[in-house]
Amino acid sequence: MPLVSIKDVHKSFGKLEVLRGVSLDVKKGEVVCIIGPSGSGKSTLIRCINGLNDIQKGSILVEGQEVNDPKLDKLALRKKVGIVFQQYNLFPHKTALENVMMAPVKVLKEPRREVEERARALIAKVRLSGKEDVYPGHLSGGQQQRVAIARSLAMRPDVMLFDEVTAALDPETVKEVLLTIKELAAEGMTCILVTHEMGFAREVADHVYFTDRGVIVEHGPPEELFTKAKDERTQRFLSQIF
Amino acid sequence: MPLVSIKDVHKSFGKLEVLRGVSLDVKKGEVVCIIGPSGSGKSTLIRCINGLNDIQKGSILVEGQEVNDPKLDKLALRKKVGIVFQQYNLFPHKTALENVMMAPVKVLKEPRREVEERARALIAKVRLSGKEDVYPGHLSGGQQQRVAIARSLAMRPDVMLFDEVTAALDPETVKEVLLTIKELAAEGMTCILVTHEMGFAREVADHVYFTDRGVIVEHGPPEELFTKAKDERTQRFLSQIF
Amino acid sequence: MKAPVKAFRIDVEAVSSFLPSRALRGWHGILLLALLLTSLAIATAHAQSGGGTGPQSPLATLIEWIPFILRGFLLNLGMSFLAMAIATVLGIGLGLLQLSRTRFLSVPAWLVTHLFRNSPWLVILFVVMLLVPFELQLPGGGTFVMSDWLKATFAFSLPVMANLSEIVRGAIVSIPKGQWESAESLAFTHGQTLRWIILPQCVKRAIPPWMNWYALLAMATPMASILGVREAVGNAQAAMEAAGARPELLVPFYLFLLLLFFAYIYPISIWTRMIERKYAVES
Amino acid sequence: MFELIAPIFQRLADETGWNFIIFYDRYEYDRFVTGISISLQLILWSILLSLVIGVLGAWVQTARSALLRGIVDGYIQLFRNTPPLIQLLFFYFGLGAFTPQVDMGGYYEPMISSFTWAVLSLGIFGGAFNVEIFRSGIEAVPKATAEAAESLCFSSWQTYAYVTLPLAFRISLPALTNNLVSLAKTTSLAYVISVPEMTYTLNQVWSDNINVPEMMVVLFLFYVVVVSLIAAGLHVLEKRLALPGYGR
Amino acid sequence: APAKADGGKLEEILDRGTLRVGVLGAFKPWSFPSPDGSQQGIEVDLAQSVADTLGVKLEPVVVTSANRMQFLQQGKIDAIIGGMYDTAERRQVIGIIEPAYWTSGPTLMAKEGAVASWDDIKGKPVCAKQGANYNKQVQQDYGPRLVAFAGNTEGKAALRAGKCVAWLYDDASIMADLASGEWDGYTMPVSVLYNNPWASAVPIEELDKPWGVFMTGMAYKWQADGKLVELEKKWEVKPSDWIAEQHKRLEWDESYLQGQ
Ligand SMILES: Nc1ncnc2c1ncn2[C@@H]1O[C@H](COP(=O)(O)OP(=O)(O)OP(=O)(O)O)[C@@H](O)[C@H]1O
Ligand SMILES: Nc1ncnc2c1ncn2[C@@H]1O[C@H](COP(=O)(O)OP(=O)(O)OP(=O)(O)O)[C@@H](O)[C@H]1O
Ligand SMILES: [Mg+2]
Ligand SMILES: [Mg+2]
Repeated sequence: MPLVSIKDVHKSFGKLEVLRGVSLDVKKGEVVCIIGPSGSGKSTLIRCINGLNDIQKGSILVEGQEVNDPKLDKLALRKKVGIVFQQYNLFPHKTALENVMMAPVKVLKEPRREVEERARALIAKVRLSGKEDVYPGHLSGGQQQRVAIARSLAMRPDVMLFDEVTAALDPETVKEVLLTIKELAAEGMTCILVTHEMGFAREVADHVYFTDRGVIVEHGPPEELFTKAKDERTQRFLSQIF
Repeated sequence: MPLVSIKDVHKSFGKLEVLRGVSLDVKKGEVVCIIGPSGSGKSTLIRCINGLNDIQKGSILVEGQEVNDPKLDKLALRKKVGIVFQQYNLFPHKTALENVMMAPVKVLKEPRREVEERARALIAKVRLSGKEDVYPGHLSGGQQQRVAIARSLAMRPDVMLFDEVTAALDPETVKEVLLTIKELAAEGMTCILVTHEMGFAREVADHVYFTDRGVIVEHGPPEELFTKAKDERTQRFLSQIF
Repeated sequence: MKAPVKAFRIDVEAVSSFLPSRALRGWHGILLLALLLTSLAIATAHAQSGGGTGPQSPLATLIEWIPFILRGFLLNLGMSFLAMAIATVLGIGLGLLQLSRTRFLSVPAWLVTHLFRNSPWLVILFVVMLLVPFELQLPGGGTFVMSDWLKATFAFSLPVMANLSEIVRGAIVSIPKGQWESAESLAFTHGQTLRWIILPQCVKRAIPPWMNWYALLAMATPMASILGVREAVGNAQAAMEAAGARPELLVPFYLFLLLLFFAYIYPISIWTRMIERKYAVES
Repeated sequence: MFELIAPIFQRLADETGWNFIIFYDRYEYDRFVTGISISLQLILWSILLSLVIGVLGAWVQTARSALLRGIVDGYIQLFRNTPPLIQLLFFYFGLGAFTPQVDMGGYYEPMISSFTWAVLSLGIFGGAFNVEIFRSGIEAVPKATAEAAESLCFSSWQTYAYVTLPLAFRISLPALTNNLVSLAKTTSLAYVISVPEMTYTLNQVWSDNINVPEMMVVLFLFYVVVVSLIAAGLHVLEKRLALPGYGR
Repeated sequence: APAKADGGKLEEILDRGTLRVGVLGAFKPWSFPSPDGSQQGIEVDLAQSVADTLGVKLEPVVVTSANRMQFLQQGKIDAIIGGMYDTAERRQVIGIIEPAYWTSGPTLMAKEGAVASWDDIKGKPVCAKQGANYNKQVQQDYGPRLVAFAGNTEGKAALRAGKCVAWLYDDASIMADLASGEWDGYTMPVSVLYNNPWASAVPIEELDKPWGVFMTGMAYKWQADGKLVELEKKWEVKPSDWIAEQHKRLEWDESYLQGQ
């Protein structure tokens, strides 16, 4: 059974149809990249997976549970699915460590001591040891983004969603963040990534999906898609990128 | 007698010496361009000529009158010397026509009817007929700059100062403004221009001055200066520009 | 002229390096004005005592009654503290209700906020003083006696509550939407997000206007004297009556009251401005 | 008008006990109308005075003389940081005793009536806020715009009057709206020096006729309407004066 | 708390050991503050005499004309001795004690020669006290421009400053002012209108119970044994004919004892 299973999802904002029948499966431990032109609905799709947006038609199953079931316990879903946005949105009134600890302590009511230990380990893992007590305002964009990743991981999700997490960063710090994600993927975390970094997608992805105007135009393993794209739109998009 | 005669002018802002002995003469009907690297004191020099900045040493004569004489009637001086800035600084709460009419009506107390006639003629001259009742906020940069020129001309100055009037404009609109100035020069208006548009300087100037670090390094007719600069600094500056 | 970019940078630095000297100037101001006022009070008192036929100079009368007036001022302070506490609690609640997604709650909250924001304090004071009963029947069976000063306190808290409600609403709305979203994606409930993420961030923004409203509130408390509450102004007037209602008492007594309030409010204003600047520089 | 509404309110009073006496008793009606008119005049003149003070004060604050600026600063701090109620009492009773009066045989027709004192006191109080509002408006006007006027031979006063102030005024309008609305509300304090404005008048009515709740409703309505009108008027002005092409 | 059904107010006061009497705050010389903040004056002395008679402590509670009746109804105070007119409406809500202890009515205080009769104030500014129950009557009968202030102090200050031609207020208070020596050059040029007694009061349900009867006795004694005459002297109030007359009328003629 795939960990995430998306079937014929339709989603509109008012009259604007943003997703027009998207289907996609992600197995445990797999890393999936979604690429496509701006406005093609990538962010919307990813936000639907953890229930930030609701859908009009189709189904999204996470570990076999329907996300859009009104009876679903959203809390349980969000514990399973972590998400990191382009805008890192750290809580500016809390230190890096507190940002990471907050959800497990306040939401899951886990014991403080235990959470702190885990949080420190996570901060070390994103290579930010020493920055525990620094406020987000004093961290660089890349550092903030890595804290945001650690913050999501602290909930011990089964799958991580990344929405153009490096788009707002300067080239310098992009690398650090990508490295962190790469290690995560290597450790076996299931990841769904929206990204414009084609080189990175090629390197880490098990499977790449190309979306345009609300549908998945083409998908396949990275070498195949990047070098032997069949669809003309995919080819045009890729040629512009490189 | 030269219309504007500058002799050994020194000017400091606090400890910063910006002009360190500048001398320069402008005859009636002459068009003079001042070029030089950023921070070399071009704007400061031009502002000294119409008394917006005072000087510490030297003399500036306009039609034989010492600008820095404390007894001098600044109003009389400024009637003779018009200035147009890089930031066009139109009055945003007045229409184009009102901008042009304001100073003659309010300051010179000239009859409204007469001023309006002249103002309309000036607006036509800067090729903005039809825009009389438009507010600056609805004009393009180049159009605004031309209104600013008309506004200065409405005071019937003997000499016009232009301080990088095209620097804030997009290439599109630069041309229109330069054209206006060219026509003005052709009609015999005495002009002192600070500009980075070397082609333009070459075309309209009777004489070009190159300033660097508060002194005039070199000057002469444009063909001479632009093609056969003697000073090494001038050469370097010109080579960078083209 | 300075280049615009440079000018901007210089300004920001100037503000931050300016703070201590600004504060100093503030204290100078207090000293100067306090001196000015006392000397004025003394001068008028003296000038008039020369020709007066009264048994006691106005100044001596004032000094005799100062403890009485100060005791009244304690009530002003007490009322202002209590009213601010009430206003803060109610104001936060009302501000949150204004943002409630159910119109049943948000519309009345909006109405209450705007009614009390747009009515004069004095009118609100009259309404509460004359229409609220002297005794409140508590649900437990007991009664709670609303003395005049308590009612006045409650009356003063209402306009402040309404304004704080707007401040709270504004502060919450100004928090970027991303904060809500990331909290939501971390499984925070709406209430938890408000409590742990949003409100703490609002506090900083809301502190300067909150202090500002406290100052306005403290300056409104003398209105209670109109309805017989014996605070500083009421006591000063009673003292003048007791001292024979001599007209030469008016200037020194009222000057003293002005000075009294100034000495209390001005430092608060200065402090507020300092905090405001500090936050402006930080963000 | 009175003839028209009197029977309705008379019936209302007879049948429900809702005693809006100001609408059916001639004497009270006249009091009420006078109250409205005095209140509106008080608001109007206080606002005008506060605006004049604001403009002049802000201009002085751009002056070179440190003494002048210090005086204006002292004025602002003094009036912003003391209760307007005490200011009113001080002006009326304190200073009122020293101002010239015309002997009318036994009493003096004061040159400055309690109404005038209220206007003066409230105008000066509101002016202290306006100075600061206009000053920050002036600071927000680009220096270069004023400089352009200077280079067109405007004197410093002309620059202030024709360029800086009109622009500063527009920038200040939102803050000004707040302050003027709050000043209009503060005029109810003139009650304490017996200016027969709305609060005072209705207070007399309800003590004479024991109809507190009804008069309170009228009082509330009056201020809500006045305040909304002022705010709406200023919003229209704001729209009308909005600099074309410079979106906020 | 409401009085206990059995013993009534009097017992309650004795149990409590303190007597709470409502007095006005700034009404010289009847009740006004001393610099230490405590109340003093004629009415405070009267209240003290009640407390002394009961052997309890006096606790004067400052009330205003607007709230004194509610205070009494709610039991916040046991009695009012606070410059309160005896009127028919008031008798419906509180227990007015007979006999009254003072009498007064509205009159004018003005500069000598400024006003000769009530008709002279027509159209002229007259200072008054906000909430005085005769304001409207005077206004309608004599047509002055009333300028009403929240406090006596301000009203009288306005008169002094020449802001009005006269001060409309209770004659008892005006006489006290004139007697104080602070108002040289001022007089009380007109007669008193609508003369009215000032009465003390107890809760209406107590009027015929021990507490009301006791207060009636006190009120009788103040007149009969000369307490009020004595207080007039102590507080330098111009002796009132009414009090002298009442004293003469109620003083028990003990001459019959002499023959025994
Ligand atoms: N909350 C919303 N309300 C209305 N329209 C929305 C909303 N969110 C997104 N859209 C619209 O839906 C479309 C798809 O948006 P989406 O953000 O999913 O695109 P994207 O593929 O992530 O693009 P990008 O690469 O620019 O982030 C866009 O046209 C966008 O304007
Ligand atoms: N008002 C001022 N106060 C202090 N320093 C100033 C002021 N105006 C100009 N300067 C300084 O004087 C120097 C010369 O400035 P000026 O504006 O005359 O140069 P410029 O030749 O016009 O340069 P650009 O081509 O960049 O306009 C610069 O270093 C500038 O920072
Ligand atoms: Mg996106
Ligand atoms: Mg320049």
